[in-house]
Amino acid sequence: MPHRKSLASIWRRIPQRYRGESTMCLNCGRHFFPPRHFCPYCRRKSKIAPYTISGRGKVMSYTVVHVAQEGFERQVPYVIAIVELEEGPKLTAQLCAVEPEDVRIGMPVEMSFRRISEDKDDGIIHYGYKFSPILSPKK
Amino acid sequence: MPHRKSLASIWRRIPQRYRGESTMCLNCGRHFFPPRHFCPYCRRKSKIAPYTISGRGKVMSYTVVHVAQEGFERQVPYVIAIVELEEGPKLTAQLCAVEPEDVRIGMPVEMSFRRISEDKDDGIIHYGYKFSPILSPKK
Amino acid sequence: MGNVAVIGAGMTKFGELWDKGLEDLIAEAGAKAVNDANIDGEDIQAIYGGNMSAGRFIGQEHIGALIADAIGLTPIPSTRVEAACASGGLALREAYLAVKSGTYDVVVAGGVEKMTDVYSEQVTQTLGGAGDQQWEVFNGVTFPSLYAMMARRHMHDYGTTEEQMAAVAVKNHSNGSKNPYAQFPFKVTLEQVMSSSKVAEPLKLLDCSPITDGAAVVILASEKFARKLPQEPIWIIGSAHTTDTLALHDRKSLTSIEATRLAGRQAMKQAGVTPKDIDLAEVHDCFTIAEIMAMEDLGFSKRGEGGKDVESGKFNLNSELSVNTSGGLKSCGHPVGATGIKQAVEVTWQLRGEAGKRQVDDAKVGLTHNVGGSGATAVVHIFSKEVD
Amino acid sequence: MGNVAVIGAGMTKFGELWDKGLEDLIAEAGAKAVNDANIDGEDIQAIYGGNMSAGRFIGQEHIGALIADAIGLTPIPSTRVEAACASGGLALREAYLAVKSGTYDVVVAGGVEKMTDVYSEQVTQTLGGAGDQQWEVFNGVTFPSLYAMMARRHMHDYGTTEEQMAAVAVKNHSNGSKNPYAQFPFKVTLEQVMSSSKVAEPLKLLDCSPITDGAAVVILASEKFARKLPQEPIWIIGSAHTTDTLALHDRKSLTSIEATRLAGRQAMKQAGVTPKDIDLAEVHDCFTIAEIMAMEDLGFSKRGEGGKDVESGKFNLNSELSVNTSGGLKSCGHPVGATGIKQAVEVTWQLRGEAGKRQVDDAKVGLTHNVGGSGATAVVHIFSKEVD
Ligand SMILES: [Zn+2]
Ligand SMILES: [Zn+2]
Repeated sequence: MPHRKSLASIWRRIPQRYRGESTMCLNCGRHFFPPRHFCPYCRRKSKIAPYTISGRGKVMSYTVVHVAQEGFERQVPYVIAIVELEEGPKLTAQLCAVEPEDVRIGMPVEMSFRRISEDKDDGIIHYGYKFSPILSPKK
Repeated sequence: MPHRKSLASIWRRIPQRYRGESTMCLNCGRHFFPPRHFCPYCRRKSKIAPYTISGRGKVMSYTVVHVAQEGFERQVPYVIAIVELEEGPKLTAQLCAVEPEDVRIGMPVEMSFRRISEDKDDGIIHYGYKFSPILSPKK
Repeated sequence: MGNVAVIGAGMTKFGELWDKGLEDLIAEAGAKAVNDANIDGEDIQAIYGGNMSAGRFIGQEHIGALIADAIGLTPIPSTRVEAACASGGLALREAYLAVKSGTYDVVVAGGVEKMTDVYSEQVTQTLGGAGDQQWEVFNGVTFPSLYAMMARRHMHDYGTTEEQMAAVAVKNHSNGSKNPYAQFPFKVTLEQVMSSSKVAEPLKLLDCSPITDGAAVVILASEKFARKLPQEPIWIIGSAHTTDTLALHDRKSLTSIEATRLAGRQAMKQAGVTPKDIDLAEVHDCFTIAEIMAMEDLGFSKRGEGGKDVESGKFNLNSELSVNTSGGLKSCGHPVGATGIKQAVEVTWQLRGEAGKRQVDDAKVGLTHNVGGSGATAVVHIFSKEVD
Repeated sequence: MGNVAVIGAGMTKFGELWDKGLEDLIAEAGAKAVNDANIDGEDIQAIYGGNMSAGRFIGQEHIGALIADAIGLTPIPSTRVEAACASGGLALREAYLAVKSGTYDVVVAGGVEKMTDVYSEQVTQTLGGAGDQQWEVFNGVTFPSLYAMMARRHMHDYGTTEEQMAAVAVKNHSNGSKNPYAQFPFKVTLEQVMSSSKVAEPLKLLDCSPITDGAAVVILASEKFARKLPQEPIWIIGSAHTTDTLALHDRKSLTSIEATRLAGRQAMKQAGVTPKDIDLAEVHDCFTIAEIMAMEDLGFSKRGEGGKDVESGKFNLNSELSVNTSGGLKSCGHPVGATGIKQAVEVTWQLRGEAGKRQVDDAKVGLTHNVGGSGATAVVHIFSKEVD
């Protein structure tokens, strides 16, 4: 990595990356991930409440990455996807436990907590969320 | 170093750093180090010619550095000075072969070719100019 | 507010310029533009310089002062602006506003990027800074992977094909082969693009713009000043700058860049033109899919038909609309902070009739379109030979 | 061109804010300023954001879009400007010009820097990017060493003493001890400064400004818009931005910052004031010697007498001129891109009479002075309670 990160920058996002902690606006019902502390639609009228995302969603688009950035070289080829959560927010993450050729737009997926990457210089391991296919969707 | 430098960026400045190659404006007589390819005072009327600086000058100001940047940690305390060359251009470099407490503003110095610093990551050694006192000035 | 003219233009050759540093590049482009404008240094009142990431590429910030120093124009105000890959377009926009509003009469708009002083994996890392570091890049996103996801969704929704994307590269290399300033001035075939190595599926190496060093400068002036010069001015008749969320996933659509749509609409409204009035367009083809989306977002193609249109030859040189006559980012090269200014240089040359073998016949109105990141910034300008 | 008002101001506490990222900082300062201005988000037409080096501090570029996104103001134009440590002042200047010229009615000027996500040796390296990477930093120059050489020459030419420099730190910490937003809100003694560890002789640790996270925002508006709001506006009556060579050694003088001299003169001329008319000044004390030179370059002290004047108490709170009532960069902290805006926030609060225990009595006219690097950029603004 071109800049070595202090532990603070990692620790700061633990509630979101490890536990999916988020917020919602009680005025308009919008959910925010990462959390916002005010609603840009409601501003002064915002009533922000904490919310933990369900972690279930579906794939909006995806790609198979062959040329990785530093820290991800050993993982290629890997799948990156944009996932729309049930609650509305969208996010970008790796898909795991699935073969690249089996990924489809619209595929239902769920969040899990994984190792993301490893810094070259000082060996810090970064953790966060990835998504994997929901094998037997609840009926 | 936060960014590893390619050899090109080092090689590009060899004529200046190793040999003091410079330019002057034949229209107004100004010398430029590092070299300029046009004279900002004469512009269209510039007549730029190559010039190799003599390397002799005097100390305009100096400091003793105790907190170094990466690559220079082993050298502290070291002296940095601004030197005005005989030809007019001024430049900034380390002073060597002198005790910090013996440096004076106005002191005559001359340029020499030295090791400047060492990159941590890949061990590239950077060379360039430093200045040392002229012990017996020519009469 | 008065009219704004381009009175001078200049650029370096684009490429891996090992023997030139950032200050050499901008000094060369600046001197060319000042000479081209037939003015003196003393006429210039301010500088706006676009640069994305000299801090990471060469360890240097304070780029406004560096440019003023390199061109020998201190002590005038010199402002570096940054909007990732749209930094050059943004410098043009700020310089335009400064003249348009009457603040200054003559302003330099420059762009420069020195990318090849670091290794290519560091370039990849640095370009990631155009996206969202915490919520995209942290999770393994590379810059191509963002456009790859737009491409995949475009294919899914509209039936766009990899061959249609490849057709963008073929066209732009064909144009670039006629541009002596281009980094890769040679043609490529559809087969070469299709069989190039995978970067982020469906994007392949020849779908992607290269790593480039380069600088470009245009000089803008008020109508009063421009009319005093011997050369014919080129006029900026429309200008717009818009933003969107930093992260692609937060946008309304994955198949359209909303910032482009808005900026294009605003600039055309100001200029009083419609897409049909435009003779040539330099658009932001950082990836081939980006040009296809740009055609749709700017109104040159119907929604979903950008791929078909490029494949049909509609955007070839001297067909319905000449797109990326310079070779685009793809063949001419993409020194990120310089690209938006290079687009303006190309359009200026085209409207003056100075574009040599790639000249668009009877070119009267041109458009430039510069995008930052995956679409969080868009800057659109419209140029004309005539002005009211 | 019309008058320009400050209608809102807000800032975060300055310090090592481990629990806040760059976007959290600017969102917090932005929300405070918007609320303070009694306006809605929809009133805002453009953003100018100052940031020196997020690329190197947090791996993030595209800061204009990031700010628009964080404050929830997309799709309006948002422009990041950079001029090293003067990035904030430059954002204020560009926002001022945008309103002054009639381009926009309401514009956000923000500044932000997140410096503590990397280790301190990397901060040192990154701040070197404000100087000349190839001809200063390559040879072992650190940022303090440049000001140290100015100090040494000032001592040589004018007899300035280390105690006089230390007096700047003592004064600014005394002011900062009354500022709840300050990073180091406590007093220091002359002995503490004099005996602190050597950084670059003659500068010691307590001659230097600290490493800081923080953000500050002011909202500017046209007179027409400002007059509709319930609060009294504060007026910007002078603004100037100048450049000089990137490298210190290329300047005319080592004991004066020519860019400050020019910018001060231009801003005062525009405002129709002289140094005697100014009640308080927030000046760029990145190092104690910098404040001494600023006093001379801005005309508050005679050439060479800045050190004596500060020692005599002339610049203490509520003496002849109150200098750095916020605590300055020294005690309030120096998140580089935010500093120039923080200065404007402090002057706004002072002129409104909202500065609490550090209030300057009957403050009518205030000045801000922001320097980039060792003096390659200077930005000066003059604020007033009254306007013609
Ligand atoms: Zn809401
Ligand atoms: Zn000359």
